Formats: sequence, structure tokens, C-alpha cells
Amino acid sequence: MAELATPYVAWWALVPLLVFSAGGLLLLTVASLVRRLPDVLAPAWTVLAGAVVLVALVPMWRQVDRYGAESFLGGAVGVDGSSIFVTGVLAVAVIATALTARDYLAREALPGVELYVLLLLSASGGVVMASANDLIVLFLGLEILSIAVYVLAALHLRRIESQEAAMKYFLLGAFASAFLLYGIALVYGATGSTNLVRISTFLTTNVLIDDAMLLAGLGLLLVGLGFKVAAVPFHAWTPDVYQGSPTPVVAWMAAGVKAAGFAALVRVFVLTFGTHVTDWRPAMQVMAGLTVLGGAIVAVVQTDVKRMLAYSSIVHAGFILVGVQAATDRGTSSVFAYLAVYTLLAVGSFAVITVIGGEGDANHGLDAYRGMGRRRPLLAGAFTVLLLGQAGIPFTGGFVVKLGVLASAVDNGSYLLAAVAMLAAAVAAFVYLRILVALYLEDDGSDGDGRAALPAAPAGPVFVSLVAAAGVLAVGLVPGPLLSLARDAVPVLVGG
Amino acid sequence: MLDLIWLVPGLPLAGFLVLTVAGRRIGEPGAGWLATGALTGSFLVTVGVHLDLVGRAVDDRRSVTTLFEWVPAGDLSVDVGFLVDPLALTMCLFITGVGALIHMYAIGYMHGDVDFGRFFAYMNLFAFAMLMLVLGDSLLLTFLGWEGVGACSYLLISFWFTDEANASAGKKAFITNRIGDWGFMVAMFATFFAFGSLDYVDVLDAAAAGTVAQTTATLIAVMLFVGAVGKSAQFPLHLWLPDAMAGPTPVSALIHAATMVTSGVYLLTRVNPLIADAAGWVPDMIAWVGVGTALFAATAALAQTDIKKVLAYSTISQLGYMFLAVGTGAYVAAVFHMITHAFFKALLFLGAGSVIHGMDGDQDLRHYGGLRRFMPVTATTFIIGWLAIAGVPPFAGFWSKDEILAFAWDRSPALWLVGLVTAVLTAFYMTRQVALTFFGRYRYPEPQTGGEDPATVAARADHRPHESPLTMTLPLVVLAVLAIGGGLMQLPFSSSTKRLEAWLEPSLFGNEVHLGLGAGTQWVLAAVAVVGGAVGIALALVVYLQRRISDRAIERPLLADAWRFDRYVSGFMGGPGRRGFEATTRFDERVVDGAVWGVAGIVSRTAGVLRLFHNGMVRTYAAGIGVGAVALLIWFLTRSTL
Amino acid sequence: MVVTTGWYLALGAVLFSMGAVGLLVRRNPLVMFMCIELMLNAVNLTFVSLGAELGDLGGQLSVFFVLVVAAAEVVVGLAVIVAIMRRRSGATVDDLSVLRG
Amino acid sequence: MEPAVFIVSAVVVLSGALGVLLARNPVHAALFLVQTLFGVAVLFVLLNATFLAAVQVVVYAGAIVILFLFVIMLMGVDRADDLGIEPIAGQRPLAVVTGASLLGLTLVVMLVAVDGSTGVRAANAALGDAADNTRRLGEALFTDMVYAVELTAILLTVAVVGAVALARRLKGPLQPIPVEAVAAVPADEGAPDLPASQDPSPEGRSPDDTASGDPA
Amino acid sequence: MTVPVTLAAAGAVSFPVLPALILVPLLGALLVIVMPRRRPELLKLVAVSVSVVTGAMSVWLFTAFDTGVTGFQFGTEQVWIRDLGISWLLGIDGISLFLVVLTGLLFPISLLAVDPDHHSRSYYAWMLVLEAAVMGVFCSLDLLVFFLCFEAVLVPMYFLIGRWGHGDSARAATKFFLYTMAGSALMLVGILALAFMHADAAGEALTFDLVAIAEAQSLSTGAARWIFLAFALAFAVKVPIFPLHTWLPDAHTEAPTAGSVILAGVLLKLGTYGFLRFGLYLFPEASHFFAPVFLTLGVVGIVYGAVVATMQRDLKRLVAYSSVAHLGFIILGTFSLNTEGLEGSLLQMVNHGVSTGALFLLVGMIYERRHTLQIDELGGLQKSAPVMAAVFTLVMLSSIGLPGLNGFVGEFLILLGAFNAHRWWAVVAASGVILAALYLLWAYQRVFHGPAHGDNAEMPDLRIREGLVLAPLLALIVFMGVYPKPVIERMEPAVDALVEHIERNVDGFIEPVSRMGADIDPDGGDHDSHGEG
Repeated sequence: MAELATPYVAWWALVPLLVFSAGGLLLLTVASLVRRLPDVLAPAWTVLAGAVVLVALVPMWRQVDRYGAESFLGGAVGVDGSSIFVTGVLAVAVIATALTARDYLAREALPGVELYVLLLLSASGGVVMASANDLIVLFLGLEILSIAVYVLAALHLRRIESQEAAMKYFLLGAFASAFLLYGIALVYGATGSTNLVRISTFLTTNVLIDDAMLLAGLGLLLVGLGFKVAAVPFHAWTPDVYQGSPTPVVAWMAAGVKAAGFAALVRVFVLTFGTHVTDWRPAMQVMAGLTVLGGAIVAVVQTDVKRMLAYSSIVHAGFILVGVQAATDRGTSSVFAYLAVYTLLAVGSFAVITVIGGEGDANHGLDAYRGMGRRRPLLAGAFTVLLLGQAGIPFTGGFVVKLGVLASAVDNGSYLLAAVAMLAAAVAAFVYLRILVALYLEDDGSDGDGRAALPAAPAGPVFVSLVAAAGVLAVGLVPGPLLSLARDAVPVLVGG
Repeated sequence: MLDLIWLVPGLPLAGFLVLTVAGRRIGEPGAGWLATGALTGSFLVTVGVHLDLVGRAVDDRRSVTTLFEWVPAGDLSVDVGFLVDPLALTMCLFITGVGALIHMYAIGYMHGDVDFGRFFAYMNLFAFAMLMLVLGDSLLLTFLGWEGVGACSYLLISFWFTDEANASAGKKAFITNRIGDWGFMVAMFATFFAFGSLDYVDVLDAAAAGTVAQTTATLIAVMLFVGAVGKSAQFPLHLWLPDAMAGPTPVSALIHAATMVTSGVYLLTRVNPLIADAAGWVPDMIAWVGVGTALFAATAALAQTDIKKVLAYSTISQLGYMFLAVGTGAYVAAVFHMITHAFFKALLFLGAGSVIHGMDGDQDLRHYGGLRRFMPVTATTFIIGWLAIAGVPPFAGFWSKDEILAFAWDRSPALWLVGLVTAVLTAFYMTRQVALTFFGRYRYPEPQTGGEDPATVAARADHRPHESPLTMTLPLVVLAVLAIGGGLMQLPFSSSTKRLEAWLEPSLFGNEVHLGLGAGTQWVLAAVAVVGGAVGIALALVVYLQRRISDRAIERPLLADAWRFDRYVSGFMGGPGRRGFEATTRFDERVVDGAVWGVAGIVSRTAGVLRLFHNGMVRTYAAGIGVGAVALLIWFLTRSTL
Repeated sequence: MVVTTGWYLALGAVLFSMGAVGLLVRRNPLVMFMCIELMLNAVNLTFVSLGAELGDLGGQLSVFFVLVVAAAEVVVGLAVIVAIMRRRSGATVDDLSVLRG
Repeated sequence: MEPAVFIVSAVVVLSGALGVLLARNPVHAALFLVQTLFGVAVLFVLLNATFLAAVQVVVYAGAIVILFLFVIMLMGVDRADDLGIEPIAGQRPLAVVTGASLLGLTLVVMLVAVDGSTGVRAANAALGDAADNTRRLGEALFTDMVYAVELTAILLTVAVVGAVALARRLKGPLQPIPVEAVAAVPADEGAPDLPASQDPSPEGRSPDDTASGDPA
Repeated sequence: MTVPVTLAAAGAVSFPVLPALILVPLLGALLVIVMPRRRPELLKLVAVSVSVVTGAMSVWLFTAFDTGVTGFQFGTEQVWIRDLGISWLLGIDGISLFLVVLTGLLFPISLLAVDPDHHSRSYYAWMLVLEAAVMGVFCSLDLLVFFLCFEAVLVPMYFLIGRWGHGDSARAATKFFLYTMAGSALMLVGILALAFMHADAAGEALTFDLVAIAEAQSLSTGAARWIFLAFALAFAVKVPIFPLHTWLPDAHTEAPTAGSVILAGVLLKLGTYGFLRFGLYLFPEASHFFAPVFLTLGVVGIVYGAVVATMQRDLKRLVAYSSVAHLGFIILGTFSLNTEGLEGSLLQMVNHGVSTGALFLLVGMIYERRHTLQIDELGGLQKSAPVMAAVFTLVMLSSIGLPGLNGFVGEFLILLGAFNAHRWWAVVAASGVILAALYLLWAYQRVFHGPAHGDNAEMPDLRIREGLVLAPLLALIVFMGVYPKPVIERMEPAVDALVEHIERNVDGFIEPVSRMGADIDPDGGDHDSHGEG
């Protein structure tokens, strides 16, 4: 019986994945063995894991910078600038979420370390997606990520809304994955492989007489991935799930899941099926247009801030799609830059919402924000910066990245889409203004000094929101570094 | 001496500045004397310059003094500079002279007014603007003065602002003038377009050289005429002048009789080469508008009961004569009548002011009567003014009016006839005024038409009319003298006696028409005019002293209402005009702004529809995914090679 | 007559569509979930038959993982359903629509 | 004899699927599901995927469906649900149309397209006969596919942790079930308007509502 | 890439004055934010002194400006986003100089004039941020930096209107923000398209350098026209041009006094300046092609604004609509595309800033005293406040365009230029001067004339401090009316250069100028079109 030839493994490239997954499992075991675990340990541990990953990314980045991208494990994994960049984004999101979550769990009296465990594990799933070179692997990563997030959504066991959100997310997610899988199957049938490298080489070397199966597969893939990034018309779950889920988890959904999803989208469509860009670009353009408009318009009539930001996250997804459909290096790098900044915006905003939500995580109406500018100047200031950033006001990171995607769209001549996106942005601005109005302009100094009615402001979320706001401003004022990082993060496919 | 010309407008300006800064502190009567002094000073300077100019050769009598560059933009370069020539100087002379007298008069008239200082500040500012108007060396500078005098007249008419009527009158004057100014501006644009300059020297010389096309010249001339019509209160822009009587009487005398209203005539005289180059119908139009206005205003004057209103309409009428003169090319006659008119009309206004002053502000002719016993000086001087305007030889008015009529006959007998009728009417209504005011019974204590409560009647009973102080009577006397002897400057007998004509010649580029009538015809015309005047006077005496004929026969309400023209116009303004404005405003609120909210509404309505999809039902969302999947499949299959 | 791969693929397509329809029409979360299982099976069938045609093992390998994923999904999905049913037993998915707008 | 087997098992599969769709009682639905799964397993055998056939029976029919049944029993949701009513207007027609067009499109791909696949042959590993199918699978899984296999480990861990986390019972009070849940009428928040006049959102409850969520 | 920035002798100082113009207010704002809580009275001191320093620098620019030089002076460059070729490229010429000076003057004045009634810290901070942003707009020669500042202006203005305004200020602020943002949405796309097309055509790296792009003129006519429209929409909303003006009255009415002053004095100029600097310079052909449209809209705005202003019941709304009319003049002059018209527009921008600024200050003072601006609640104020009435009269006359005051020179030049280019438009527009007199005099009569009742009777007159605040504006009103030469001669080279640029790049177009002995053909429409001259 012959010795099995185990494939080559570039362990240095697996560090993030290992840190996240092992970190999660370790935390789980420790928590289940040691009783009365100090509740600071779990978040600290999670933050530590995120930090370790960030540190580990530096040498990886250098490596890739010097020797180029690498693929291994039988061509199942490929590390390149993009996977490292996205991993970094995920790590940041993990840290922020953990920081926000600690005080949240304490306030909501939700014991247990599962949140952190699942957070770390889903992060590992995201890492897998970002570095997947094989559709099956990509699908596995996506499922790891999603299944963990389904549970996270349900984790506020005291709120029926939380479970409802989980249920919706889960049913629809499974539905969408079925389409995704069917798509994978068709692509497999059309190309004879699920490996991205082989697929693209196959497509570049052969011209299909009959590409119906391939294109149908593409369409179904687009359904599955479009669902993950909440693109219209696959977006409907987003508002409900965001509104129902525990707020720190929402931060992770908005930041982490989107990042991973778009990384996958770019890997599959821009890289692997770049040969068929003329086929899928129009579809994606329509999707992008519908997404920005749909998100912005429906957001206008919302009165629940958490829901508003859910719709705004849809708008942002649309903007990122604008960058994806360009299918150029400029477009891709703009996508990654956007993901980075949007992560800051999301974790910051939802940290603020975590605070304002109050005990029971239910107090998200606009009037919960009335007069916040006077009662909570610091937090309100941070929130203002974040909202202006989401609106894409100059000198915030939001503007810089919007500029990036628009530039890429204009560069490949899709002026109409760019115009639509800008108009949608103008519509969406109304939503953010509405919140600002509540913060500052509707201050009927009714509640005396107001501190009475005020939920306590825990350190974690405040810290996160402040740092995020600072980051957004920093990127807005000095965008150079981020943009050059994103430029080097353009993904490449290399065979193993 | 010539280079001191800047002092002429400079002194009043200085006076204005001093008075605005320190008017209240100087107080009464210092402020008045200061203002009068300023104007007297510039009068003396003018005289000096005049002598200087007289000393020069005829072709050397036009000179430009530039102070600084005002508006240098692109090809346009306008300086602040003074064009000194006979015409300008003539204007300056009577503006400063009469002006000084009226200032002095005002010291007495405005006695005790809280805003004494402000009044004289305005008066000086007006004098400054008026002098800029006549001395300016370019159309633009003239326009500066032009608008300046308009603004001052606005300020002075609404001087007693607490009374709404005065305020409205001032506003009306300014806006009506603005309509004329619009013409002036368009004329300037056309001038600049055609000549590349606005300086009189360039423009007029070029025009006199005939380099300008007729259409252009016509446009410019017509537009300038529009401006002149506005400023000189010719039909149909005359509406503001009767209301303008709301201002203090010295203002009426200075601005609305002697100087400002004549600036239209000045302007047309100034640009005579352009009129000469313009199409032939332009002078005719000017003449007919003039004579028409003259007749129209004269008829209106017949039935006015306000002593100042009578004079106002008579002013409009006399200005009509001047336009008639300009239209017939008799620029000299126009200027001549302008000057004499300045003398006797100022005299009449000041006299009227003196009467009003003596009657505690009552301006109704019907309340007067037999006043000559109480205010002899006023009465005497007023009578002189009356004779002058009525065209009785040898008073100043006779000569100027007669000359104009002669030119009118020369152009067309029709013009002459209308002018003659106007002359008769003039004689009539002036006589009426004099008779009602100074002769007949002293009616003041009697109850007046439209019975009023006895108390007020009794209150009037012990009122004693009184003569005005010296500061007021002295100007009257001086003006009376001028009204008598003013004719000497231009006597028709021989070219040597036509001093004014000879003097103005350099400013007229030989565009002055020369009368083609024999001496005989002239004598006949003069005789007819005198007879006409006599008839008018006689009729009036019959009606108002001997009461043989009821004045009802003449004083028709229609005339008192000036043919209801004003009523119609304001009716239109207050009715359709205002409604139109309001409609526009509603349009702005409903349609223009409504569209904006409409967009917002559309967005939110769309949102209302779209949100129906977000109904919280998983299966709806799943359906969305399914539909999306189908759509994508369709698209991709259409792209495939099937 | 010979059974070509097309037959299998067609069968898979039918099964997939039926699953999709089922998810849209049934209101019991468990049954909806079963419909998803139907769709996954359709996918599996497709994978295997395509693999068979290609003479390639990849199809079967993929199915292997799909099975695992299906199992994991079932575990979590049922856990979520249990968590909800505990508080609102017998609720259909349509009853779970607090979050909307 | 292949066609016969195919047709029979196809009928089994489809009828089972139909049963899942139409069975009013979830227990019956589960059993119909089992039927379908068996049918698929048979087809696997036809396609020489013997190992998968076995796994299909063991894992699917054996484990998964049993899990379903457990839950049904546990929750006592075995009461028949009424297929007569459809709360969402137009959902069924929409479902049918969607399903039909989905079917049509996929069939177009599967049949009208040149029969079957276009890909390269035996890209991953040659497909042996039924005999060594299992060995080949094992080899492939633990060489080329080892990464994916490891990932399944994580995946299953996640599933377990999630199940445990959701199964835990909390001390302290739960939050009340919002009223909207009971009477599920789509409450329409007021028409959109400028911030000047806000309408209170359903989430903006007065503190005493949420107070019940306080930990003791 | 380097710009042809001629460092004029005076301008060639080592001190980077233009960046300072932007940074000083910004740092001032930071300083205000971090100032200790205990000494609130220091806030105003700091804010005012910072703005005064900025104003002093701008005035120094005015004096140091080299009249003889066309092109940009005091240029500096600082790369910002290398990937997109965006850099902080600052420089001013005769066109931007005066707007910079105007900004520098108006901010200290409006800071001195009014104190916020609450939250003074953030008030001053926002004002200074606003000043920085505006300075950025007027100084930047990089399209994207310009757009950045152009948009950034919205935020501080939004808060100024919303937080310190009266009445339904939140609504007005939101309307202002969204309206202008929606307007400029397409401009960003236009800028990007322009830059990319230029880069492709010129085969250079991507750049947003205004001068480089404008001088290259590498776009196809059609593309240029479309992009011009994208720009024009943004500017038209900002100006505002009829019918995009309805945000203005609301914003003005609800805004605090200082807000109104800045809004009218500076912010509206962003649009007109944009047309001059970007519209005409980047797209000469398109500007010439669309000129009739904008001339018509300008004329409509003149008449329409005046008519609507006449009927307003609120003094501030009235002034706001008068702005619509005045800016119509500016548009008219801009698109007459000749030296007189352009210089007139520039002059009018400054004049409108000064006059309307002063007008709003006065209105604000009336509001402070009477707490109403409803015209029919006011009346006879001249009795109780003669000095204020006198000042108001002066400002009003300047706004009416009385010769000898600043308003006239600009208006006259505009109409002169417009007449040379498009005769009949000018003739109609000239009627605007009648209407201007109508609405302003009528308003004045109703507010200041007539008998005074109630509170109107004992309204306090102008205080010394207020007088001092107004004094510089009044001085400017008179000075620029009597001696505008120093201003005009500084803008002349830049304007001439612009006109030549247009002549160079629009074939068949010759600057419509007056010509000796030219004939006004009776039927003649606009004789400019392909300047048969």
C-alpha cells in the first residue's frame, strides 16, 4: 500500500487561520474546564488573538510583497495581497466586536464565552474565504462563517427578536447556499474542476462552443454571493437581521461578513471569470444600481436607527459592487479600500448604537438620540464623524473610498452607474442628516440635565467608537497609506 | 479760473458732508446759512469761470477738466471730469444762483423743523448732483448726477416721512424716474456699442462728423428722450410731479420747478448732434409729445384747488413748451425758456410757499382771498411772476414763449395752434390762481364747501395771515427782478440782441434751426400770442372776480382729476399689476418650490411602495431571492451560445 | 434505450425546483428546512452525475463535503428552531415577523 | 436494465419530494424525505458512487432525518398545519411561477445544451469502478482535499458550539414578546417626513418596557 | 506635474500664505474646541482674533498682488493622493483674489457683529471651519480639492443654520444640505470623467490640475458639453439660478444673522466663481454653446427674483429674493463672455457681498430689537432710529445700484457687456433696476416711514459697537462706487487672459466688443454669435 503523498503546506501562510480557529477552540476548552472564569478573560483572549493575527500579517505581507503570491495544499489555498488585506480587516473587526461585546454581555446578563468562540471561528471562516483557491473550500469557509453568525444572531436569548432574526437569516442563508452549490456544480460540470486556477486556465485556453452550463453556473454563484453581501434583490434579510441581532454581532456582520463576501466575489468573478467579464458585468451593474437606490430610498422612511444603518449598509454594498463591476485593478483596490473604511464606520457606529440601545438592546428609536449632542458631547461627536463618513462628506474616509470606486467606474466608462450611485448617495445623506438632527437640532432640553435618562456609557464601546471616528478622519485627511496598501492588495491567482 | 471748476460741485458736496456729520450739532439756523454759503460760493466760482470763458475765442470755449479715472474696464474708460462749455455754464449759473436764493428762503421756511440740518444736507447733496449732471464730461457722469438728483428728490419729497402720503409720493417719484433712467441706460449701452466711448467730446464730435448710422442715432436719441420724458415729467411719465408737491415748498421750487425737471431738456440739448443724425420722425415726436403735454397739463391746471398743484401742472405744461422747442430744433429757445421759467416759476413757488407759510399750511385756494392786504411783498412779487408766465410783455416769459411759438409755426401751424391754446389756458389758470388768492373777499373764516363743525371755523376766525420774514421775502424780490428783466438775454430784434444764441452757439454744432420767417410774420404771431394771453386773463377775471360765470362750468372733476390718467394707472398697478405679482409669488411657492417637495414626495412614496417588500415575511424574502435567481439565469442564458 | 447523464441532470433540476417551491409555500420551519435538504440532494445528484460523465472523482468529493455542510446546517438550524419553539411553540415562520418595515 | 431502475427510482425520488411539499403533517413530510433520500442513494449506486450511496443512507436517512423527527417530537409541533390558507397574498402563484421558470431554465441548460458537461475529463482523479471507489475517495480526501477535510472539522465544531449555546437556559427574566408578534399586522410607520416632526418608532419604547429585561 | 504659477515679486515670499489662509482658521477652530471651560468669554476673543489674522493676510494679498501678471500668484503645491494624482495645488489670480479678500473681511465682521445665544464654543468652531473651507474653495487649483472644499462647506453651514437659526431651522438646514449636495452629486462624476478623458487623450498620468486640463482642451466637443452641464448644475444650485433657488429664502429666513451674512456674502459666490473659474475656463466651447440658456435664466432670475421679492412679507425673505435678482445679473455678465461683462460680474460679486452682507447685518439688528421681521409689524422706525435709517438708506441705495455707490459700477459693466454680446437680453435685464427700486423702496417705506406705533416708537438706535462693525462695509460701499479702479485693474489681466482663452478655443468666436461707428441693425438679435465683427 503506497504512502500517501501529503501536499506541501506553507505554514507561515496559515498562521491567521490557525490563530483564529485554535484560539477559538482553546478558549472553548478552557471555558468548559475552568468554572468561574473571570469574564474579562474571554474578550481579552479574543482581542489578543486578533492582535496576534495583525502582527503576523506584517511578515506575511513582506513575504508576499517580495516573492509574490503563493498557493499550496493542493492548490486549495492561495495567499496574496488581497487575502492578507482582508484578513487584516477581519482581525480589526474581531477586535472591535470583542471590545464592544464585553460590556454588552454584562449589561444584558448573557453569560458564556460562546460569543467569542463563535466570533473567532467565524473569523477563521472568513480567512478561508479570503484565501480560497477552490470553490468547495470557498463554500466551506462561507459556511463556517455563516453558521457561526446564524448562532451569533440568535445569541440574545432574552429577546425573541434575536431568535427571529437568526431564523430568518438561517433559512434564507441555507436557501442561498443551495443556489451557490448548484452554481458550483454547474461550473464544475462546465469546466471539469472546482479549482479556481484550473478553471481560469481552462477558460483562457479553451473557447466553449456551448457555455450555457457555465453561464448558468455563474448566475447561480452570483445569487449565492450576492446574498452574502446583501445585494438587491437578495438583501431583504439585512434590515430584519440587523435589527434583531445583538448589536455587537451586527457590527461583525456588517464588517466581517461583508468583507469576506466581497473578497470571495472578487476572487471568483474578477479573477477566475475575468474572461467572461462582458457577460457578468451588465448583470452586476444592474445589481449595483438597484442596490444603491433600493437601500437609500427605503432607508428614508425608517425610524429605527439600527434599521437605518442596516439599509445604509446595503447602500455601501452597492457602492462596493460599483467597484467590483469595474473588474480592473483600480476597481479591485478601491473595493478593498472601501471594505477597510466601511469596517471602521460599521464597528464605530454600531458601538455607539450598543451604548444608546440601553438595557434590553431595544431602545433604537430616533428619539432615543434626542439631545445626545448636549448630554454626551464626546460620543455624539464620534457618531457625527461616523455618520458624515457614511454620507461620504469630504475629509472623511468615506469620501476617499467613494471617490475610489467612482473613479474606477468612470474609468471603465460606466458613467450612468456612477451618476446613479451619486444620486443615491445624496438620497442616503438624508438618513444620516435625520440622525444628526435628532442628535443636535431636536434638543428640547426637557429632561433636565438628561443624565438621569441616560444609559451608562461603558468604556469598551465608547473607546471603539472614538478610535473608529479618529481612524475615519485620519483616512480622510491622509488617505495615501491606506490607498497604497489597497493598491498592493490586488489579488492574483497562482497555481500550486 | 477754469481749473477751479471742480469747486462748483465741490462746495455743495463739502456742505453736504459737513452737515451729515455735524448737522445736528450746528443746528438752526447755522446749518441753513452754511448750506446757502456753499451754494453761493459755487455761484461765485461759476461767475468767475463764466467771465473766463467769455474772454476766450468762440471756438476755444469748450474745455474738459479731468479729476481721476472712474471706471476703467476693458475698452470702456470713464473719467470723473467736467466739460465746461457755454451750455453747461448757463445751466450752472441759474442752478447755483436760483439755488442759493431758494436755500436762503428755506432758512425761514424750515424754521423750527426738527430735521433742519438733514434738510439742508439733502439740499446741498441735490445741488451737487445737479451740478454733476450738467458739468459731467460723459454720459455716465451725467447719469450719476441724473440718478443723484432723483435720489435727492426722493429723500426730500418724503422728507416729512411720518405721513404715509409723502412717503408714497417720494417712492412714486423715484420709481417713475427709474423708468426713464432705463431708457437712459439703454441709450448709454447703444452709445458705447456704437462709439466705444461715453465721453461727450468723442461721441458728439463723432456724431457731428456724421460717422454714426441713422438707426443707431435714432435708437440712442429715442432712448435718451425716454429718459428725458421721465425726468422732465412729460406725458405719460408726468404722474410723479403733482404728487411730488408733498415735499416742502422750497424743494418744489428748486427741484420740481427750476432745476431738476429741466435736466431732460438739458440732456436733449446736449446731445443735439445725435438728434440731428436720427431719423426725421424723432424731432417731430419730441415736439408733439411736448406740445401735447403742455396742453394736457394746462387743462388739468384749470381745475386744481391746491395752490401748489396748480403750479405743478403749470410746470409740466411749461416743460412741454421746452420740449416743443427742442423738437423744432430751437435749442436756444428751449434753454431760454428754461432759464426764464426757472426765474418766474421759482418765484411763483416761493410766493406760494410764503402764502402757505402765512396761512399755517393751508394750501386750498378756495380758503384764500384778499390776501394782498396781509402779505404785500408776497402779493406783488407773485403778481409779477403771474404776468411773466402769462406771457405779458415785456416780462421774461413773453419773450421766451413767443420765440418758441414762432419756431413752432415755422415747423407746422398745427404745433403753433396747440401751443397758442395752451398759452391762453396758461393765462387763464394763472389769473384764476392770483384772483382767488390775493383778490376778492377774505374767505378764510367762512365755513367751507362741505360743511364742517363750527369749532374749526371759529378757530380759523381769529387767525391773522402774516407776511413772511426777510429771509423769505428777499429771494422773492430778487427773483421778481429777474422775472421782469430776464428777457434781455435774448431779444428777437436783431442778431446782436440774440446774446444767448451767440453764446450757446459752440455747444450746438450748428444744429440750431434758424427761423425762416420774415419780421412781419413774427410780429403778427407775437401779437396773436399777446391777444391770446389777454383773452385768457380777461376770461379768468370775469369768472373769478366778477363771478359772471359760475366756475363750475370750468372746474370739471375730470380736469381736477387730470383726465383720470393717474387714477387709471394706479388702478392698474393696484389691480392687475399687483395680482400678477402675487400670482408669480404663488407660482414660486406652489410650483417651483412645490417641485422640490414633489421630488422628496416621490422618493418617500417610492419608499412606501418598496417597504411593502420588507414585510417581515421570510417567504417573501425567499421569493425575492428566487425571482432574482430567475432573472439572473435569464440574463446569463441570453448571453450564452444557445 | 440508454440513460444519458442528461436524464440525471434533468431529474436534479426538477428536484431542485421542487425544493425551491416547497420553501416558498410551506410555513412550518421544519418542513421548509426539509425542502432545503431536497435542493441539496438535487445538487448532490448533479455533482455525481457530472462527475460520472467527466470520469472525474471531483464530483463525488464535492458531494462528500456537501453532506457534511448539510449536517452542520441541520444541527444549527434545528437548534435555532428549538430555541424559538421553546418560547412560541407551534409558530409558523409567518408568525415570526416582528422585525419588518 | 438501467433505464428501468432509473425510472423507478426517479419516480420514488419525485413522489417523495412531492410528499414533502404536500404532507400536512411534518412527521409525514420527514418520512417522505427519507423516501427521496433512498431514491437518490439508488441513483448514486447507478452512477458507481457506492460509498456516497452508503453515506447518503447512513448520514442522511439515518442521522439527519432522525434529528428532524426528534425535534418534531420534542417540540410537539407534529400537529398538521393547514395548507388551505396562504397569509401572504399572491405568494403561491409567485412560488409556482418562480419554480416553473427555474425549472424551465435549468432544464434548458441540462437538455437543450449539448448533452452534459463540457469540462476537462478526469481533472482531479480518474473515476475508478465501483470496487475501488471508496479507496480512491479516501486517497483524494487525505491528499489534495486534506485542507477541506480539516475545515469540516472547524465547521462541525462551530455547529456543536452553536447548538450548545442556543440550548442553554438563562437565569433571570426574559423580555416580553412584542405585541406585534401576536397580532401580526404590518404596522406602517408614518409617512416619511423631514426631521422637524418625528413619529415615534416602534422600538422607541418607554423604559419600563425594557426594564423587565434587567438582570436580577 | 508643475503649474505655470508665476511667482510675482511680491508674492514670492517664503511664507506660504495661501495654505496659511486655510490652516489658520482650522487651527483656530481646534484651539476653540480645546479651550478651557472656565473662561467662556475668551472664546469670542480667540475666534475673532483668528479671523482677523486671516483677514489681515487676505488684505496683505491684495496689496502684494502683482497687477501686471496674468496667471496665478502665491502658488504652492502639496501632493495629497498620489494614486489619483490629487494634490493641494493653491494659487490665486485676479479672479479669486477679491473673493478671498471678501471672505477675509466678512468673517471677522460677522463674528464681531453677533454673539450666539447658546453653545458659543461649537458656534465659533463651526464658523472658523467654514472660513477655512471657503478659503480652500477660492484658492484651490486642483479640481478635486476644489470639490472637496465645495462640499465641505455644507457641513458647518448646516450646523450653523440648524443649531443657531430661528423657526423651523432644522427643516431649512436639511433642505439646504440635500439640495446643494444633490446638485453637486453629478459634478464629482463630471470631474472624474474630465480627468480620465484628459489623461487618456494627453497620454499623461491622471491629474486634476485645473490649469493643465484647461490649457490642454483635450476633450471632444460632445463630452465637454455633457461634463459642463454636470458642473453647471452644481453651480446653478449654489448660485442659485432660477428655478433652482427655493432653498435660498428658507435658508436665509431661518439662518442666524451671521449665517445669512456669510451665506449671502460668500457662499453664493461659490457658484458664480465656479462658473467663471471652472465653467468658462475648462469648457470655453460649451460655455459659449450654452450661453443663451444661462443668459435667459439670468434675465429671468433678475425679473422674477425682483417680482417675488416685492411681495414678500418677511424682510429677510425679501433680501433673499433680491439676492436671486442680483445673482441673475452676475450670471448675465459671466455669459456675455467679454471683458466688461466678466469684470462687471466679478465686481458685482464683491459688491453683492458687501451690500447684502450689510443689509443682513442691519436686518439682524432690527430682529434683535423687535424680535420680528414681519414687515407689517414694523413701521416708522426712522423716527426712533434715525441713524440706523440713514445707514439703511445708504445700503439700500447701493443695492438699488445708485451711481456713485458700489452697486452701480458692477451692474452697469454687466449690462454694458451683455448689450455688446446679446443686445435684447441686456435691454430686458436693464428693467431690473426699476424693479429693484420698487421692492426696496416699498419695503423701506413700510419699515422706516409712516407713523411709529408700539415698540416701533421706542426702538433703540444703532449702538456704537454696531456702527463700528458696519463702518468698514459702508466705507467699501462708497469707496468702490467712487474709485473702483484699484479693484478693476487687479482683475483686468486675469479676465483678459480668460477671454483670450475662450477666443482661442472657440473657433469663430470673437470677443463681442463695441466698435467705432458700429451700426445697430434694427432687427438685430445677438450679434455675438460667431462674432461677425
